[in-house]
Amino acid sequence: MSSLTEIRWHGRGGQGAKTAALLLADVAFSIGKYVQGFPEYGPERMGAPITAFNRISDTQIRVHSNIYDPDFVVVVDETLLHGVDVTNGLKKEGGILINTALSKEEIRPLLKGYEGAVYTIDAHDVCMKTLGKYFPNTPMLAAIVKVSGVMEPDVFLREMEASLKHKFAKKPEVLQGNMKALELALQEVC
Amino acid sequence: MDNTFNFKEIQEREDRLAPGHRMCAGCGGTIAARNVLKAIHPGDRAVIGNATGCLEVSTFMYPYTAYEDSYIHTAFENAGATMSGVETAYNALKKKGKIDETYKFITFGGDGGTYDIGLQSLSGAMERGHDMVYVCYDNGAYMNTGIQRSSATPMYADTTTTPAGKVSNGKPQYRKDLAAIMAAHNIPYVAQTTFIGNMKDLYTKSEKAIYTPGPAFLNIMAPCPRGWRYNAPDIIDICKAAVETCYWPMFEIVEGKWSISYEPKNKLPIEEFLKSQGRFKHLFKPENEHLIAEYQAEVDRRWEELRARCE
Amino acid sequence: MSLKVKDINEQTRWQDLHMGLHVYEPATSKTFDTGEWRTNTPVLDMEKCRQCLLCVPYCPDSSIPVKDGKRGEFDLGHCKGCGICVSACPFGAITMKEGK
Amino acid sequence: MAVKERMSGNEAVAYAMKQVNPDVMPAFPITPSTELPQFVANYIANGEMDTEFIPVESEHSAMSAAIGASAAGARTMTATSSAGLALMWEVIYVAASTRVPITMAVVNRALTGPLNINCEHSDSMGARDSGWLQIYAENNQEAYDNFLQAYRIAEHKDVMLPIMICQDGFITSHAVENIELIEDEKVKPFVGEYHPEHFLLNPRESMAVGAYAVSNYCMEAKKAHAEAMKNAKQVILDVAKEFAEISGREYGLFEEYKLEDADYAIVAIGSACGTAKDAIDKLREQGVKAGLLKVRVFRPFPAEEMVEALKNCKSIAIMDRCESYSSQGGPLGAELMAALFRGKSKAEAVNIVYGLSGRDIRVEDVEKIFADLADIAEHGVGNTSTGDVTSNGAGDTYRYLGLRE
Repeated sequence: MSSLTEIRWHGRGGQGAKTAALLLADVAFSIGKYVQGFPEYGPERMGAPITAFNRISDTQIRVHSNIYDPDFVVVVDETLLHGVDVTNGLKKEGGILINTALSKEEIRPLLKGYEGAVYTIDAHDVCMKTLGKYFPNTPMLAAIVKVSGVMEPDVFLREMEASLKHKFAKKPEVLQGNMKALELALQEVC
Repeated sequence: MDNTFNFKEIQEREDRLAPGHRMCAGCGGTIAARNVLKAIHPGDRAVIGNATGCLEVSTFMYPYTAYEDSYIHTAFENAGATMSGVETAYNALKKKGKIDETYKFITFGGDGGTYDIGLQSLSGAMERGHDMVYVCYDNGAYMNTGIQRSSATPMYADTTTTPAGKVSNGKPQYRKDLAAIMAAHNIPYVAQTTFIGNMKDLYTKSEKAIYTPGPAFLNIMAPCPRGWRYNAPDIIDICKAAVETCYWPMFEIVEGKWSISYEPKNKLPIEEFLKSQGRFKHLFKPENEHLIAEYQAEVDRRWEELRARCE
Repeated sequence: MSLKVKDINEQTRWQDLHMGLHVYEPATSKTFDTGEWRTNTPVLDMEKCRQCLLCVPYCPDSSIPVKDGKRGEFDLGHCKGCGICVSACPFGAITMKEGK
Repeated sequence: MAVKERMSGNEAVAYAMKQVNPDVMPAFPITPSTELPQFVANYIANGEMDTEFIPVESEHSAMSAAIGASAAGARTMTATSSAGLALMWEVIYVAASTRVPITMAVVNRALTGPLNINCEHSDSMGARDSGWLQIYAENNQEAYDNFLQAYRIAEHKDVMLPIMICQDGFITSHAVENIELIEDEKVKPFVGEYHPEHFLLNPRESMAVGAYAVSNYCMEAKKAHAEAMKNAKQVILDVAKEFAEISGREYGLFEEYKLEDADYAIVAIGSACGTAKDAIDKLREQGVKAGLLKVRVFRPFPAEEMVEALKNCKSIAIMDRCESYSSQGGPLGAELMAALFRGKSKAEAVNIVYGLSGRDIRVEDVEKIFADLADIAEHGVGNTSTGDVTSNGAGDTYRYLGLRE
């Protein structure tokens, strides 16, 4: 694989897919990568399908188009599989990561014959066990880091802890919950 | 605030609106601007703003400014916004210690630039609470462009866009009550006045407006001999008639409290105001008697409404 | 750019006009003769004038100078001859004569 | 040491605004520039800058208040996009002719209609003849750098003109990318304090602004304005040179990318230039002599310099992210074509309208344009066979990119 990794996120307005893309850019930046994180903009409101993008590279990124042939796709809400062509252009050397409680075998028929790797994680389950609330972007972020290999999981955890420590300086319990969610997601994604 | 009214001392103050401007002979707008500016205490500094209109094109025709103070005009509909920028710059520069002097901010607009096209900009400036005075010299039509109706034009006035004709009696609508709209902004000072007697009312209201912290609005009836079609020297009688008929009530609203500044002892019939102006000539045809009766009813209604507000 | 307004006229080169047509002097209109517009001229009868100064605030052209509590002669360099001062005077001290 | 950061184009410009800390900012929100007044308001709320923010009730009032503040002697900024800039239309002319050095961050967005919030240059291009300086950015870094240079250019005594610092709506304004920020200790002395020669609040002189002027003065005033615009060219270069000393980043009136020996050149503005560079690198590997001229300064328009830079090209595609409805192409096309004619250029040139209302432009699209350019160079514009990329048909100098037909 070249030094450039392109990731496309599919989510619904309000679920945090855009935030997750920006967080991924953040954490990749923190280990010295060149990054891009941007959503596709429109007038969509809560619940509407939205797309966000990441480019992560060892060299400067100049291209400013959307991503049409991503290395990886992240689906934050499995209900999107019915209405959105999430595997469009997805490289078969790459893979798709889906937030679902279903097994890979159950999911694959919904992927329009996509031949590449399929990864799943039950983000709801991870969230409930660790945060007590459903914030799918947290486990999805950890899962895509592992799946895409853009950075080592332990480096990722270290950087996230540093960043969350700063963000939740006054709420150590939130920091703890988030870190647990990230750790569990790294284990659970398969 | 200096509440004494020393007429002679005030007349002796240097004019802040200098002669040599190109306003029409007998212009009421100029009388308004000149007397408002006299209320700035000697020694205080000011920046004068202006909406595009007669006053602007006549008082600052390059390279001749009629203003002793600094002056700014940018466009027709934005005098409120422009001055809010100046006032904010003053606060910024003062905060940074770049100026020590005290400035007052006064902006003039005709009724076109104030009641109509500039209303949004004025409303914004008042609502934001800039420490400035907005003065409308209300001559009741777009005089600069040739006497087109405005929302300040009196009912039945013959203007170039509401001509009195075979089947028309001039402007169908009554005037917009801008002072009430400004009062609804809950600004500390709103007043309405015109040229009466020794101008004490205009002076004291201007002084209050200028020296009350926060936004203030003055509405000054400023007759236009050309648009209203009267002989220039009749301006004094016309202003008097406007007030005595209660067509143009003199009142002020201080911190939300309404009060009438002058109550006529014997309220005169509206004809007294209408009759000397060519723009109302058609109302005096025998068949139009009912129009004057309607006019009287509307003036009465509004006057009673004002009195009720002042109780 | 150091031209004064008195040195600016409609023949001035573009290089010598003020940037943005600003003016950096106060009340330069005083140098402009609006008295030339006048077709009728106010005449003050000092005998009748009681120095009440009521005419002063009504003058649209700031053409009635006041000094030491007393009004002076009309500033005919600027008076446009509107005649409002005639109406303002309670003592009949001002009359209009035809012409300048 | 420069500060390595990652931020969106809007965050970057807001950060520059914080570092410059102008005296006054009147602004009204409009997508996609809304974040700028929001960021500034937040900086102020947290005591990180002490600009006086005026939350005006419209863009017309934003520009009106900006003129008032700037004329009064305050360093002034605002921000807008699209319809907001259109609503300012009347007063942007007033700002320029009043010679007040306001800086306006423009986040480019399509003008209606149909109503659309995405990137297009129709807003600022529509204002191209208003007498403002205009500088465009490819990415967040340039938007930031340009904003830091803006006041030095606008307030220069030979210029004294307002300036638009433009970037592509959403494409750069909302994309998080790497950036190098300059330390406050370097920015402050570089930008310096604003000491206007004349201003309304000068207690030592009265100043009148906004004259009515008769014809015998107006034309002379406009000539002086036009001359100031000419002067700006050298000032922009001088300021860029000084900026390079604190940043290490060099800027000219435009950027030449692999242009020196290029047979085929694209001339473009904004974020598409980054995409074009990737395409050019790919083509160069294949031996195609492709190059780019990225317009940075559109006002003043560096006509002679651009013609000189393009003098060895066989064919040129002038790219407009804006339709002029002139039936001849877009504004960059019109002006550069005229310049090429005046410069007696022998190159074949076409004007391609692309990316309207946020329509994406990809590396592949740029590669196809270069394929067309090779064809055009060989056969002449009127005799080319390829018409698949650019509509209106091969042979037309005025084409659309990526249009469905």
